[in-house]
This record gives sequence, structure tokens and C-alpha cells, in this order.
Amino acid sequence: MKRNVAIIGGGQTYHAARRHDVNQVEMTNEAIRRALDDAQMTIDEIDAVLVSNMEFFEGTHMTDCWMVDGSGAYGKPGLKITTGGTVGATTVCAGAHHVASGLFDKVLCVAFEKQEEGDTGAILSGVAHPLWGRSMAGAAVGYFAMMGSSYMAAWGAKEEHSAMVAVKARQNARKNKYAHLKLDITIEDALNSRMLSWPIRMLDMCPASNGACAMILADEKTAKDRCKKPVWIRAMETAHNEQFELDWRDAKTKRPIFSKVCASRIYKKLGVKNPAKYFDVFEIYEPATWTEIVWYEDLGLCKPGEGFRLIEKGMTNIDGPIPVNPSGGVLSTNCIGASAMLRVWEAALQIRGDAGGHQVPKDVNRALTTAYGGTNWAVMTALSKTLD
Amino acid sequence: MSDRVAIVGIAQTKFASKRAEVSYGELSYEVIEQVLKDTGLVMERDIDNSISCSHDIWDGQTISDIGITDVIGGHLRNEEKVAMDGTNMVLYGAIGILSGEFECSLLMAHTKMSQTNRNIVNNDAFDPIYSRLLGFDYTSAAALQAKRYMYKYGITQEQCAKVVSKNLANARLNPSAHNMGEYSVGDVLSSPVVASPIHELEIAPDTDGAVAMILASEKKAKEITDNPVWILGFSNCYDAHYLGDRDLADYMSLHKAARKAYNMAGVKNPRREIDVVELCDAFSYQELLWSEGLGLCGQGEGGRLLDSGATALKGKIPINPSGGLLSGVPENVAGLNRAAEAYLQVKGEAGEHQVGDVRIAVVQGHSGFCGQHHCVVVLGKE
Amino acid sequence: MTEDKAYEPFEVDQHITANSTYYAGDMGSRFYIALRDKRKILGVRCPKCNKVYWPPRSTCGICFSKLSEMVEIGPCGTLETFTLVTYSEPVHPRKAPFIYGIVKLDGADTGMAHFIDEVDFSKIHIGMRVRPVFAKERKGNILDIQYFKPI
Amino acid sequence: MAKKEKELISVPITVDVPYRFAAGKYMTKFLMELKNNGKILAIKCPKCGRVQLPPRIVCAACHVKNDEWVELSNEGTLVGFTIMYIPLTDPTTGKPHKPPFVYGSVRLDGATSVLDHLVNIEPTMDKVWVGMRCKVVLRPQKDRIGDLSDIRYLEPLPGQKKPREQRSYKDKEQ
Repeated sequence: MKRNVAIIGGGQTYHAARRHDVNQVEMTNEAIRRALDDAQMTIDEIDAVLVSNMEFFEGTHMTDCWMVDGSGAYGKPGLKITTGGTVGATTVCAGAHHVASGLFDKVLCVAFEKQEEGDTGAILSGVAHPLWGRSMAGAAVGYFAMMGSSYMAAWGAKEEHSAMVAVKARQNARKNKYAHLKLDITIEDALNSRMLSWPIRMLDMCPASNGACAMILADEKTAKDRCKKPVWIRAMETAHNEQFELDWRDAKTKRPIFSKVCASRIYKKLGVKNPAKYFDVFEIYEPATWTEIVWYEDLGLCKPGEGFRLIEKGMTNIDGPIPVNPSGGVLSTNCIGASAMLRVWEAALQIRGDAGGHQVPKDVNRALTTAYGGTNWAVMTALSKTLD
Repeated sequence: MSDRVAIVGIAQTKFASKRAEVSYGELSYEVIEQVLKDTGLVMERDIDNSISCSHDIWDGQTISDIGITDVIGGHLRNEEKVAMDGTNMVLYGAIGILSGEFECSLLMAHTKMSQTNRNIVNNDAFDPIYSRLLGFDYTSAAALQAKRYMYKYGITQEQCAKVVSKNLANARLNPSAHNMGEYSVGDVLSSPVVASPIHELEIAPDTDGAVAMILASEKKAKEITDNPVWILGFSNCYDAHYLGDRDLADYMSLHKAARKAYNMAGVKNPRREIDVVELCDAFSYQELLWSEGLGLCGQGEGGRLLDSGATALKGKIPINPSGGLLSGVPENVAGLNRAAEAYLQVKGEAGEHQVGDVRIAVVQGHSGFCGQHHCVVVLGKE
Repeated sequence: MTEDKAYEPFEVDQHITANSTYYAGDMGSRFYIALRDKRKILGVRCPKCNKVYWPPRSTCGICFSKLSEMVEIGPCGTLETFTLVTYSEPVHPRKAPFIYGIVKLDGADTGMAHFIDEVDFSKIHIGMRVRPVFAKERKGNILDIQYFKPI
Repeated sequence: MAKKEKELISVPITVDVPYRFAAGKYMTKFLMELKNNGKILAIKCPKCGRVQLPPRIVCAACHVKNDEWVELSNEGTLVGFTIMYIPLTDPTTGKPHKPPFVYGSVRLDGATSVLDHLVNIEPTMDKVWVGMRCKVVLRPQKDRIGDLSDIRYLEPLPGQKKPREQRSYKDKEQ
């Protein structure tokens, strides 16, 4: 990038299954006001507003145009970005491009989802090709189920391992005042939750949440003048995947996988040799428990086939050596359009030391976030405390 | 700006009212294959990232860039989607290159309007709490804007109809167009009233098609071609959402976007310096209203500018020599097609609808109803 | 390989049908409850811009102030623009032909887009004074106002 | 006294958008051959040789146009599966398929891609395993409409036994 880009502020709503007290615009506005307050900035100082959302989810065609009052975009430049579950992170990339271009100094990135308003079941079936699989609506859970069964068959992991991920997420969420599913559950509870699609149970899946996240990105000069704790965006990488071949679920596939390709590119950009040492915290996009275990391996935090050992040994706990999703992650809070941006914002909070109850108990200088969406798409963002 | 971004190639489908034989992915590949062939670029070697433009609700596909990932080179690579008018892709593509992240970007917009009902799709662009149940769509909203505009500034039905005569005559010279012909003002005004004061011939027809474009950094552009077309300036701007929030005859957001784009491009006097304009005439009156917003004439003078003949194919500031949207360009693709046409004009490759020597070309696109968001791009030779 | 020409274009009719529920929020609920129960139309005032907006919103688009002061507006207003719609769509609550207009309600600075009825189209004009006709059975949505008609 | 909950208004709207989807050149040929001749066609990448199902215009990995059609066997190997406990639309009826049932991913002989579909087998872990041989069962020709649902389901080939090493799975079926 031609200019350094920093996160100089951010905010999120609290997340819940019901938000009847606000409409979509008002809910999003809550996060934006928090972001502006956090950056000690007024909306007048913002040069552009970028909105991320997928129009089908709430059944609104031009959401960005509807939001202009609440988003502060009225009379300002801006774009709407729409790339699946990754969209919140894609919008951060778009914001970083805006700032790095030299044409904008302060850019507001906005992401939201009010899942209770849309018809998520109908809309998710629309992800499939109209003539190839759309009539099999609901197969997303089946996809993660096959991933779990393939993983267990390949490496000898047990259902208990996915339950450990389910518990870690919800126990971490209890420390995060903004999280949705703050559940005091045990491994037994997870294993006894309702079976959806073997081996995926209710507690192996993310909830349907309402919520929003907003972040303010700025150039180096603004960041240093205006912000006590800027968090620097050091690298971004995107890897989408083709429409029909979804090999991520096959634990022993020999084909190149989006997540590994994306990770190896961002590591190359940064010169990372040992990601588990290089980064102090990870915020990853795990719509189902098994994906978290697979992410460990794809991110190179352990060898292939050893992901379940990390969770078993507590390595990725909030106080472990490789903390993953201290916020509770997507398993605890999934407002789809905002989930990927929340990963970036939560990682920034960790670097600032401002995560509160779920701050990891060690120095955080670098963090890596992942986003997941579409037909196995990833966006990764690497953040740091200093520019060294 | 010290760093520059160029357009190094474009490809367009022949626009048609219906392309029943291809999926939108296959339609998109027609232009992607063509633009790579024309520029001699290779996807894995030369293209750093791809940006697509369409809308899920138009495509009938949740996260509709899924349907073009394969053909746009998105597999294990960078693809992003801008769900707005296509002009915004040119803007965002240029920003990506200026950021230093990318050297060479592939842009592609596609939409098959024939596969659904535009009024149902566009009804969803109205806020669900106060407006949508009333049944508005872009045509009825445009009619409210047209009426207000005509009332406030004395624009006549004949002037609006004349836009149609001019653009559909221009379209006869454009091989990509599908809606064209010799229509008198009388012909236009005797076509059925769809939503007063808008007649059937004053509405851009349903169209299927796609446009692709390749942007490159200055260094890369000079490796690819001897005469790239430079993106000299751009900006975009949001206006209010609700129909009643603003005087629909005004154009705050277009004015702001145009002013910033001109500043960036060093255009001081748009009326004198601009050689050709391609703008989004989704409805006839919009060509007049947007020409005011672009500063080509004073407020309320859009009709007079047209009457003066300045916007004719061989006029002083030709507008839509391609035939514009009235000649048949899909929604979403609209603005990228404007930019592609402006590119051809600057290159001097527009063929029969070439307006003469073009140094500065201006492109306008709008998203939402009644121009809720405008984007302006300035292209040029140097 | 068989020649592609042997296959006629194949098309399939489908619908995407999503049952959505949109929440009006606190302020929107106050508007709809007043409309439904008292046949009153509320807007919201921005003290900084000294403007009254309809529909009510909790942020001023111009100055970004938080808004909370709801004020009664109308019920009468002035027609700003109008159109006669001649086509019918499944999303229309009325059968064509019908008239849409934008009405600036007395006391408001922004207009309300709605139906205009009980008027001869040749007599309708911008600047015409109109008043709302409320639906007999009101459900808490924008169709609780049936249409506006000339005073 | 309990505080009366404040009334909050909601506006229900059914977003119902009609589409006439064009299958496109590649999917049309696939569906017509399935419907008329009961054949399952795939397409082979001229560069990497990947045999792709459903057939599509471009090999996403090689960025080249696919042009070599290949007829696949109607038999293949199960590469993944799950037992579904939530209703899933049964493509043969358009109605929810009564859970539990087996949903599997089969690689037809000759294909690189897999095909996801219902597996017509008792939903217990004893009866289904990765590596199981299956065949495609089509609807009778007169009932075929040119849709993926012209394939009714995958059916295990007779005379197979679950290999010993895969029997250690704890069967969760009650």
C-alpha cells in the first residue's frame, strides 16, 4: 500500500436475537455513533462511507441508499460492497484502499445484519445454483457435517473435540458484553444438544444475531495526530473459491484450498515463518465448530491433523499461548454481514488492550483475522500495534 | 494526481432484449474472454484482482458473484463485488490501483433484466417501513421527479421526447445497441403513457448484456498499450433516501460528485473543456436534469441546451452519442457501458458514432431511484 | 462431442420468496401507534436544523443530531408533484390507473409520497391542497392512510 | 405489578420475486441428456484434465474454456455423508424429506467432481460409510423434467459390508 492505514476507532452494538426497538438504520447508527465517539470524531470529518450488506438477506435492494441518515453518508462519497459472509472484511479492505490511495484521509466502514427481519432459510437456499442444488435447500448444515465426519475419519478426532470448541466460544462470549450467546455450558451440554446433521449439533452452529459494527480508518498522519492507540492494517488478502467444487470439507483433499492459499499469501507478504508465534491473537470466522479446528491447521498454527489437539490441550483458550476468538467468535455472535468486520474490530481491541473482560492476558502486538463466506471464500487481515 | 490509472481495454456484448441461451455466468464470460484477447493479457499472469457489479435481487442468486467467480478469475484469487451502478467500479478499481495494492484490475458488470420483473426488483429499493407497501418502483418514482422538474423549470414534454429522438437516432450508428430508430417527437409522445408524464419510448428498455474493462497503473498501462485512456478524475455522492426528502428537481449529489471529479481532473470550465458526455438516461428527462447537474448548463436549462443542438452527435457537447441507456443497456451495467463508450470516444474508436477528436470525456451513473447516489468519472487522452 | 446447436435454450421458472418482517423501532412505533389509534401524523423535529422530518427518523441526515422530539404534522398538506400510473404489478396495493403524489404536510419540511384519489386527473395540479383519508381498519402500516384527496 | 411491555410495530412484507432462469449452454446440454437419454455428462478441462460436474463454461483453476464432454458412469463411490436430523426439501416431491435420512457426496466413476444427493439407505451409522459404492437412480423417463431432481437418489450397490476400520464410530442413532 502506498500509505499506511490505521484503525483509529470502532464500535459495535450489543448483539441479540431480537431488536424490535430499532429499525435497520437505527441499529447500524448505534455502532456508527460508538465508532465516532471512540475516534473522538464528528461525522463531518469523515471523507467517505462504505456500507457492507447482502441485499437478499433483509430483502432490501439498495440498503446503502436507505441508510444515508443513520450512516452519515448523506452528501458524502461512498460505496456498497456485497461479497457474502466475507463482506465485512472486504469492506475494511475497500476502506484501506480508499485511504491508501491518498484521496481519502478518514473513511467510515459500516457492516450490519438484522437477521430477524429477513427470511434466512429461503435466502440461504438461494446461494445454490438455481438448477443445481437449490431444490435441496438447507444443505449448509450438511456441508459442515460432512466436514466434521471427514475430519474425524481422517485424523481420529472425536465429537468431544468439536464440543470443546463449542464450549470455549460460549464461555469466552460470557466475558464479552456485546456477545449474543453467553452460555455457561459444558462439554456434556454441547454433546447433548439437539442433533441437526451428524455430527453437527445445535451448539456446534452459530446463532442468528442482530447487530452492527463500524470502523474508522485513517492515514498515518491523521492516525498519529488524532489517535492515542492506532492499530495498523499491515496486510490484506482475499481468496474466493469456484462455484461448485467445495473441497474444504474433505480433510485429505490434495487440491489447493482457499484458506491455505490465502494464509500462505498473507504470510509471504509479511514474512511470517511461524504464525503461532508471529501473531499474538487470532479472530477467525467459524460458522461451525469443525471449521475452527480446520482453520487452526489451514492457518498453520499446527500440523495437518493436529488441530483437535490444540483445542484438547487448551492452547487456543483465552489464556492459552495461541488465543483464538477470545470474543466468542461467530459461534457466539453471527450477524452475517457484520461478522467479518467484527473479527477485525475485536482483533484491534485486543491490540489496543481495550477488549475488557475478554482481553487476553498477554501483550498483543500482532493479530490475524479471517473471514469466511460465499462458496468457501476467505479474506484475511493482519493488524499490528506498531509500524515496525 | 501523481500516480495515474488507465483504461487499457474494454469489451461489450451486443445488447439484446433477451439472451435465453446463456446463463449470466456465460454471458459474463463473453466479455471477459474478449477483453483478455484484445489486450493480450493473461488472467493468472496479468490480472491482480477482479471487481464485479450486479445485484443479488436482479440475478436471483444470493451472493450473486458466486455465479461469476469461475469466469472472472475469482478462484483462489481476489474478487470483490460492488452492488451499485457500474460507474462505481471504475472509481473503486482506480482507487485500488492508486492504493498500490494492485497493478492491473479486471472489471465486469452483467445483468439479465429479461429474467425477472424490474418493477418488483426495484420495489425492494424502497424502505420497507414507510414506502414499499405503496408499491413504488423506479418508473413511478421517476415520473414524480419528471413532473416536478418540468413544473419547476418549465421543461416541456417535447424536450423530453427530443432526447429519445436524438438518442435512438444515435443508436443506429452503434453496433452494440438494440433499441434504435427514427422517431419524431410526435412518435414518442404518441407512445402509451406509462406513468405520466413518462411515455413508453422514454424508458430504457429491458436488456441483457455485460461489459468488461481492464484498468492498469501507469507503468503497467504503458507496457500494454501505446495509447491508454487515462482516468483523470472521479467522485461519487449519496443523496437522501425518501422521495419527499428533497426537491426532486435538484441534484445536490450529482453536483457534488461532478465538482470533485472535475477538480481532480483539472477541469475548470466543464462547458468549454468537455468534448463528450455519456450519462445514464434511464428515463428521457434524466438526460436533461443530469446535464444540469454535470454543470453543462445552468439550473433549469437542460431543455434549452438540448434545443440548441449542442448535445447532438456533432454538437458542441455531444451527450450519449452511443444512444445512451435508451438504446438498451441493462441496469447496473449502465455506468460501465457509459465508461466503455467514453473510452472508445477518447480512443477515436467509436466508429460511426465517433463525435470527433475527444480530449476529455465525462461519464455519469446513478444508483437507486431518482438519482439517490451519483458517480462521475472523467476520462482523457493525457 | 454433440453439436450445441441441437439444444433449444432451456429456461426454468422459479420464485425467490422471502417472508420478511421489518421492525419500525421505537420512534417508528410511536408514529404508527398514533396513526392507528388516533389518526394523527407525527414527524420529528431537528432542533439544530430547525426542520421537521417525515418519515420520523432518529438521526438528522444533514447535521447527524440525535432526534427525539416528535411533533404532530398535517393532516392537510400541499401537493408537490404527482403521476398517473397506468400499469399494474403484484406489488401494487391498488389496481391501475391510480395516482401517486408527494404531499408536503403542514408543519413538515419534507414530503410524504402516497396515493392521491377522489380527484379528476385533469384537475389535479401542483400546489393543490389535500387532506388524508384514513383506512377504516388500521393495522399499523403506511396503508392506514388510504390516500390523500383535495380539500 | 409487572411493567407493561411497550408495543413495537412491525411490518410484514413478503418479498416474492419471479425469475425465468436460463440454464445456459452447458447446463442445458447436461439436463437435456439426463432427461432424454438418462446420461450423466461432465466436462473435461483441456489443460488440467479435471472432469467437472455440473458441466460449466470455464475451468476455474486454469481460466480456460471447457469443451470436451465426457459421459460418466452411473456408479460411484461415497466420499462423504451425514445423517440429517432436520427436514430438507426432497427434490423429487418438493416437500420436506422426513428426517432422519442420509445425505451423501458421491464421486461417480470418471469424474473429478462430486455429486451431493440423498442416499436411499437406512439412516444408521452401521449401514453407511466412506468408500461405499453407490449408483444413481433416475426417475422414470416420462417423469423427468430437466432438473437435478431427475436423479431420485443414490443407492448402495448390493453385497457390500462396512470395512472393519470404520466400525469404531460411535453410532449416535438411538
